[in-house]
Amino acid sequence: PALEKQFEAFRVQLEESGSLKDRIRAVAMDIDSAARLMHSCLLLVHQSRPLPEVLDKAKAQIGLIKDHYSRLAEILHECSGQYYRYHGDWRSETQTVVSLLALMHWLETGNLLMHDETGEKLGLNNSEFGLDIEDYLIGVCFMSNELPRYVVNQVTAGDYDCPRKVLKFLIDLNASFRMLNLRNDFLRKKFDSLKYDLRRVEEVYYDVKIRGLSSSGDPMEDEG
Amino acid sequence: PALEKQFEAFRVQLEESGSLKDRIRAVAMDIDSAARLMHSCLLLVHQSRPLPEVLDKAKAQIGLIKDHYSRLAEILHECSGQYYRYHGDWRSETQTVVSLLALMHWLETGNLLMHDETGEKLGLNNSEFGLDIEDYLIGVCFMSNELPRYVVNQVTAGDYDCPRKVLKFLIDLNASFRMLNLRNDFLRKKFDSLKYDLRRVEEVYYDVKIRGLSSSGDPMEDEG
Amino acid sequence: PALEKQFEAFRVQLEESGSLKDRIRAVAMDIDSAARLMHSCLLLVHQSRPLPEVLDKAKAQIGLIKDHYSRLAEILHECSGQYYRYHGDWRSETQTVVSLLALMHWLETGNLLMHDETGEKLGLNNSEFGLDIEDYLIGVCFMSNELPRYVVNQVTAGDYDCPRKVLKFLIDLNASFRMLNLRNDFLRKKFDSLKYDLRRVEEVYYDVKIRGLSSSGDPMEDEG
Amino acid sequence: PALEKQFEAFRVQLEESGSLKDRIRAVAMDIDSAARLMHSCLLLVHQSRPLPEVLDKAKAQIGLIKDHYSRLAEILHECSGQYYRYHGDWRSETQTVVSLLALMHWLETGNLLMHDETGEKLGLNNSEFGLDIEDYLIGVCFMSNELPRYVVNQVTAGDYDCPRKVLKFLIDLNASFRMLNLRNDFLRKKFDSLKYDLRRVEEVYYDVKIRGLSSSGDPMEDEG
Amino acid sequence: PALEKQFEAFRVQLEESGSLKDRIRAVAMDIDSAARLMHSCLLLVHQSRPLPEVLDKAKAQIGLIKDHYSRLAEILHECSGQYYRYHGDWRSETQTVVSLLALMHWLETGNLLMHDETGEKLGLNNSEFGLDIEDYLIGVCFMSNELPRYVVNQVTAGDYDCPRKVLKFLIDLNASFRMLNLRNDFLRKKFDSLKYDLRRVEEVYYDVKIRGLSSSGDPMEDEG
Amino acid sequence: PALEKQFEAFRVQLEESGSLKDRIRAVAMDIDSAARLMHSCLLLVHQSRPLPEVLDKAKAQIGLIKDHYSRLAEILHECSGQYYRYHGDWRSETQTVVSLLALMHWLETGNLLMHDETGEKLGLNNSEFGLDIEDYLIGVCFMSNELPRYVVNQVTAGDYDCPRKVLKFLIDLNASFRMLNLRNDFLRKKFDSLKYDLRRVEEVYYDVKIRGLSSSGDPMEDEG
Amino acid sequence: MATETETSLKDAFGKYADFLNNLNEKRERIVKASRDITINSKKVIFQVHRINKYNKDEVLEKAEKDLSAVTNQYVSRLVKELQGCDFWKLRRAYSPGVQEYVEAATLCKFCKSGTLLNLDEMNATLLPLSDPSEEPLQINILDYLLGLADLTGELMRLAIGRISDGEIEYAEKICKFVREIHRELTLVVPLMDDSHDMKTKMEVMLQSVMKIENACFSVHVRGSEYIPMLGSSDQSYPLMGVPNIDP
Amino acid sequence: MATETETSLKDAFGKYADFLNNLNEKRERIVKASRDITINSKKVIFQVHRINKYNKDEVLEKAEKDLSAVTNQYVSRLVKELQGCDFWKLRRAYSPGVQEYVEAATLCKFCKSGTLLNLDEMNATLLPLSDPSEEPLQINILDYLLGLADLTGELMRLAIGRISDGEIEYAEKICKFVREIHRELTLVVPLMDDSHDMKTKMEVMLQSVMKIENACFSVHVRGSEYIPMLGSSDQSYPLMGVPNIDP
Ligand SMILES: [Mn+2]
Ligand SMILES: [Mn+2]
Repeated sequence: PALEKQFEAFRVQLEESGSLKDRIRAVAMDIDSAARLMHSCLLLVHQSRPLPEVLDKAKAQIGLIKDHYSRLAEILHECSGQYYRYHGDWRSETQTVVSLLALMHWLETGNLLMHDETGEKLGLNNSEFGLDIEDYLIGVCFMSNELPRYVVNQVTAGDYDCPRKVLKFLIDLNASFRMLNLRNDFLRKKFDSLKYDLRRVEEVYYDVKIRGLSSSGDPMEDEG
Repeated sequence: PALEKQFEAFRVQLEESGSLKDRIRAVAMDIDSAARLMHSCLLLVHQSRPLPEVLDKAKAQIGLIKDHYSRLAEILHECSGQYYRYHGDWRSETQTVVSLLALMHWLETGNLLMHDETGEKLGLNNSEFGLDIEDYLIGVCFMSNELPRYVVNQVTAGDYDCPRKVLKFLIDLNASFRMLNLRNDFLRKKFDSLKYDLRRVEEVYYDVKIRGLSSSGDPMEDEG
Repeated sequence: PALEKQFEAFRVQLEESGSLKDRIRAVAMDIDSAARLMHSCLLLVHQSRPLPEVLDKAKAQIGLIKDHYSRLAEILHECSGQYYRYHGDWRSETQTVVSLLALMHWLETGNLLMHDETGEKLGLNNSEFGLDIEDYLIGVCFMSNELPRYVVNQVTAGDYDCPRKVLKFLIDLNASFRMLNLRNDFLRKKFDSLKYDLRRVEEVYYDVKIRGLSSSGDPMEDEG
Repeated sequence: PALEKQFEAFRVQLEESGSLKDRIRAVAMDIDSAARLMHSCLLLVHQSRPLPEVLDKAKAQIGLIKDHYSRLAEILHECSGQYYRYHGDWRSETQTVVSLLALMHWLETGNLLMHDETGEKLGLNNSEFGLDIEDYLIGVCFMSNELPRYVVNQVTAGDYDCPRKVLKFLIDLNASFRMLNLRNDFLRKKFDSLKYDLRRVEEVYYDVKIRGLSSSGDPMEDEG
Repeated sequence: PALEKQFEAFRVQLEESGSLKDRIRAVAMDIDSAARLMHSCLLLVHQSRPLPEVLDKAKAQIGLIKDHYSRLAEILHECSGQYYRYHGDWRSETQTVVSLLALMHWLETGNLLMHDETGEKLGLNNSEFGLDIEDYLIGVCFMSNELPRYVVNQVTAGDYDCPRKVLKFLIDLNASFRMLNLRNDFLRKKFDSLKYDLRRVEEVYYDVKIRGLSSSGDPMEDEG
Repeated sequence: PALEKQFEAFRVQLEESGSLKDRIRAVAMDIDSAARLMHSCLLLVHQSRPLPEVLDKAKAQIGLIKDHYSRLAEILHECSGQYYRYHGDWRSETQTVVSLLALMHWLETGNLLMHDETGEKLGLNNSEFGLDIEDYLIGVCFMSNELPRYVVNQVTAGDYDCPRKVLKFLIDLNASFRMLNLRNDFLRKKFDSLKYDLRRVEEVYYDVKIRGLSSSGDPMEDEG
Repeated sequence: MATETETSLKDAFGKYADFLNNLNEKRERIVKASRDITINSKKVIFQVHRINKYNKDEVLEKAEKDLSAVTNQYVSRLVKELQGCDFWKLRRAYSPGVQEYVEAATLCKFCKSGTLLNLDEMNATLLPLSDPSEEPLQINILDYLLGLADLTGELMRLAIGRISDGEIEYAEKICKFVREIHRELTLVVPLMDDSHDMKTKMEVMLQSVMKIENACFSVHVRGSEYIPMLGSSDQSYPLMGVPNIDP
Repeated sequence: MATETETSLKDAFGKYADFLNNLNEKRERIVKASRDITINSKKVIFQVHRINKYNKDEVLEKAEKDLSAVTNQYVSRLVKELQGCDFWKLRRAYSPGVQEYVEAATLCKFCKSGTLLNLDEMNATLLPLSDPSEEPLQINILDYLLGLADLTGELMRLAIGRISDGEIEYAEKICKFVREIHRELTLVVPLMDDSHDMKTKMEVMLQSVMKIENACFSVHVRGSEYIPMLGSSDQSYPLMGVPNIDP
């Protein structure tokens, strides 16, 4: 009886947390779908389609994704204090979304999308349901992985100034990451990949520069 | 500068959470040591040493372990709402502790140590820093894994009534677990192992019974 | 455009088959739940409850399960010829169901539930939506895995004739399985386990026999 | 020139250490061969051949192995202080040899072959070229892995007192290992295997005891 | 008792060697931190910052690192003859340090930092606690891995004479390594990577030369 | 006894084939050493040393290598029909030798060294102990891998006609390889790398051409 | 009655035994047919790679002839073996062959017309091989997509070869085509039944795409250098390699 | 002269192409033959497992008939394919089939006579399949030993079955035989060319040995309990299961 009562209570609680998990996974899969669509739009950037065309289609997904996150926030509101209990169920999707938003932002502005800006775009900026810093950083690394390919294709399309701009961006980003003492193994690995991206872009910049194709600005200085 | 400021902030936060993690791991290792000692004492039960001798030494560790948990609680108090962020860093130690306490309790009373009783013994019974249900359940399964060996050694030492008692306990426990709809894969696997324990104890009971060694009580009814 | 159109068509088809899969999984989980309930009832057989009590409750699930299979049949009717495309999504549940039905049938009649009888009970007997023979055979092996435990518990409860009956059944079953040529696959492994079940039941039969507890019939002949 | 001179010096040193390694590996392989022969003799113990017959053939190898170790010692004498530089090249062979010697000793005396006794048998007992403690301990665990099989086969051959003796030995050994705080992962794993050996022997002892086949001594007390 | 005494002795020894290992690891981590800082400074060389600026900051760490090594030497002094037992616990850090020192030296002098010079800088030049030759060689290879990137970035920044100088250095280094008959697999692999570095630098030199950007010196002869 | 006798015979046979293997490996290592020396000499070609100087030293090894192969042939003569049993023990060395001979031949004549010519140089041209065709083809690919580096260094040294000659050779070789139907194996991978070598040489040819540095011959026709 | 049960058991298991024997033997025959399809499809692929600037029509004609020989000799055997069968049950036995066949057929089609051979078109060519009274074997969407994923590796090899032959535009056409397939597949992969294989293939595919892109980049930057350096004695766009020299 | 080189290149690579094509096709045919040998050898093994206390001769006779059918129909095809070939070059293509064949043949022989079928004896049966003018295919020692390693798994199954049938002594005979093979193999394994496969097989083999030993142990301790408990109304040694009851 005491035993039975206890396990009856467990049954209820486990079922609750199980169905919560199901609902979270369902939203995470919606985020994943929207992110895939966004990614597939953004891939057109490698074919040197005009930026507005590329970005407009991708941007159309942002609103949707934000809605998904607000649904997620509601679900997690039910179990306050347990954000990190279920975090693993949507974190990889969030990392992907961060990487896509950061890429779009860079394409538009040439700057890094900041942590709070990202949170704002996704409605992840209040204290209860925020954007985990490691997820943000991993997303930024994912974004940098796309850049060497972008640079190569832009040069092929005749944009010789692109390597310099990307190089400047990656040097700054790399220096910033160096400030961190990374313990998270996954993040550390991703940062290693960022270093390779930098190296690859340096090589492309070299190829362009040595052939006198690049305007001769210094990547470390903003032309003004 | 904006970039630098952001990463400087990240640096601080990552270092904080890193050192928190270190402190948690240090406590977890203390818990582990105490649990090992406790386990060492309890193992004498398999050599049929008198219960009081076995239990008294083991009990001496409980207070120590409780102290460790209160240190853990203090650390986690610093970062409220992040219990589950660091949960993975001490959960396996907690499961071991649960299993040892439950074994001691069963040896003394023949009953299952309840979730709230366990929490109380460890000071894990307030809402902010409690004993996770799954950890408790896994601990109970670990405890059951010790019983077939116990039964075999007791019979060898001439205690022919032991199998009936253990069998009754495992039948009840098994029925209780059956009420749960387990989604957690690890827990499910552990429950499978509990079924094997039950089966082994049934066989020992059979061995004793068919040889007329057992007093003829029915394991499903308490002899009064 | 042609390319895009084709992939668009693929996406539609794959999404359809994905949702089909989801529906199939949902039914399979219903079957699983019902089978778990049935199993829970049948487990009482190990505690020597009277057969009618055990079986009546279990039988109540058969109708439900049959309904689930007819829903499954309808779903698969939509995509005729693709039975085996989705087979993996419900086959392990079907194997469990077969094992439970076969156990019930054996408890009632002492005979093996045949493939076509099983199909009939589940509404799996038409050519379009039938019971896969390998699933049936695996189910039968699973059923045999339950018998050593049953025999041990029956003897403990004082039913000394049980080992002889089970032994006869397993000897016949073993001889039948030996007619098959198997590959090195799951079924062969299960058949190996059947041989160990047979061995264990023989041991119990022997234990009972040497103590003069068994009525002295020959397991190879039904007493009339 | 400076560069060349330096690398010329390196070439000489690397070649020296390379040829040293080759010579060490050659001796290690000789040890391995002798150990294999010894092992294959000792395997006859499972067929319950008379001990003297089993042991005499095996013992014949000890002298040979000792000679190999003295050759090893000579080689390592050439590069004093570098024992541990090359230790990895013969340690697994040494562990095997320890396990075989310990098994032979136990078969003869029922006691554990001590670390210094082992060193003496192998000529590994001086301070410069000794027997590494971890190698000794791992060897002891390997030896224990052979015992469950031995016990089973001895009982089959009618020696019902064997399980009790082995059990006593393993209980003592297990208690001794518990005193150590093992950090070496490999050794820890091997100690886990020793625990399984103990458990298996307990089961065999149980099988014998419950059938009244064992003389009723207590494994924890030496019959006097 | 003999058993107990032996294992008690083991316990003490294992604990001693365990705590030694911990102390060594702690120093190794300090070396690692200092090396990271040094590396961070040196990386600015790729952005063509003035050499003195780059080197001065980096040099500041050398003293610190030397102190760490003297602490290490003290620890290892306690267990003479066991240098290679614990060598694995600090060797990868040492290789990194060698690579950084060698890079700094090359930037300043255009020459390879010799083995004894490196040992001197680190206080690793006495017979008891020296710099392992293989660690030195691996460190040199690591250093060469940095050079292709350096050359590319220097050319981009307009220093067209750099490839010739680096090429000369790598040709000599490569020829020196060729003298060795490498058996150590890791070192062999690293030497392969050195060959790739050489090849890449040849290509950059080619790029510069064919465009008439290089002063026409022969890489194999020192212009003087 | 029959069993023992058979296994005794096996042991003898396997020991024989083991020692055969050892002798083969010893010869293979001699071949490897000679090939390394040859390679070392040939590498000077990248530093634009005069051909006769480069080739004469390299050629000196051919006789030695041929002798090694005749020793190999003798060893394999002892176990006729088992060429391919031990083939794996010297094939990679043979591939290297083929690549070096082919490179020397090309440097001298501008033509591909044919399979039978290679066999002849090595004494591998009789039916019992021949040169495996796949080894030959792989060796040819290895040789082509050296050519881009050669071309780059030759141009750097002012030999502007080299790219045209190498290009012609690789175009023919590529066309020839395309006649083969390969499996997805090592050879196919190597052939893929040949295509990249061709591409790289084309680029250099182009670089030279657009600068008017090349005599304007068509790479597809030998100027005569 | 005892013997009755026994014989009924025996009868039943006799039937099961026959069933399993037949199934295994059929599976075995299908595996063999699949291996034949694989080896011969690979030959078609190698034939296509023999293309150069001047022999295109001739080489492709032979490739197509070889391909239809594969269809008529080996695929038809598979079709016959699977007549009216559940194609999904034995899919693992023939899937490798079919994938290689898809790879060969789509490669031929692309070289001929620059377009993707559709699954429907492929399946249409299989119809005549079947007995009209039975349900015809059709290549399923999964095997088709898996074959397509491998196709991109062959297209990468083709592109490298085309650049060597100076056919830059051809290489660029391949680049576009492969990029398009990669982009479309990224949306399709997560929907596939068992997407594990496909995920690793996607990574290889991205590598292939980037290899082509890098080759195009390389041609481009070299080509861009041409005009400023030399003026233009030669009016044509400076393609690489042999092309600007008549044979 | 240019064209001369070209044609000589073409001729040479034409020869290489033919060589590789022939080799691949032969390899393919051998793989198929090997698969046939495997599937049919497995059938022989299952036939042997149909043995019981009463049908021994009949079952083994059929097994041997089946085995010689495998030899004459399938192994002979392999032999023909490999006539005068270097048996080692294509070993990987036929090794699985030969191993399974060794497993089947040695199993039959053990059941018939309780002894190990020697490699020489096996190879003698292959001789008549060869054209006497060519070098005959002989099973190599490695494939034989690998097949033997698998044999112990089947013997373990056989032993469990024999105990169920009350044939304890038969089981003990198997136990001794398997132990002996295991012990001999421990000395042979380190000498084998590529002993990696064999090492994992050795672990499985030790498991099999111990399964048989445990079964024998179990029979023994139960049997030992018999006499003290009941006296002896039945004089025979109390074997397990059915045996002490006449059919
Ligand atoms: Mn392919
Ligand atoms: Mn087998």
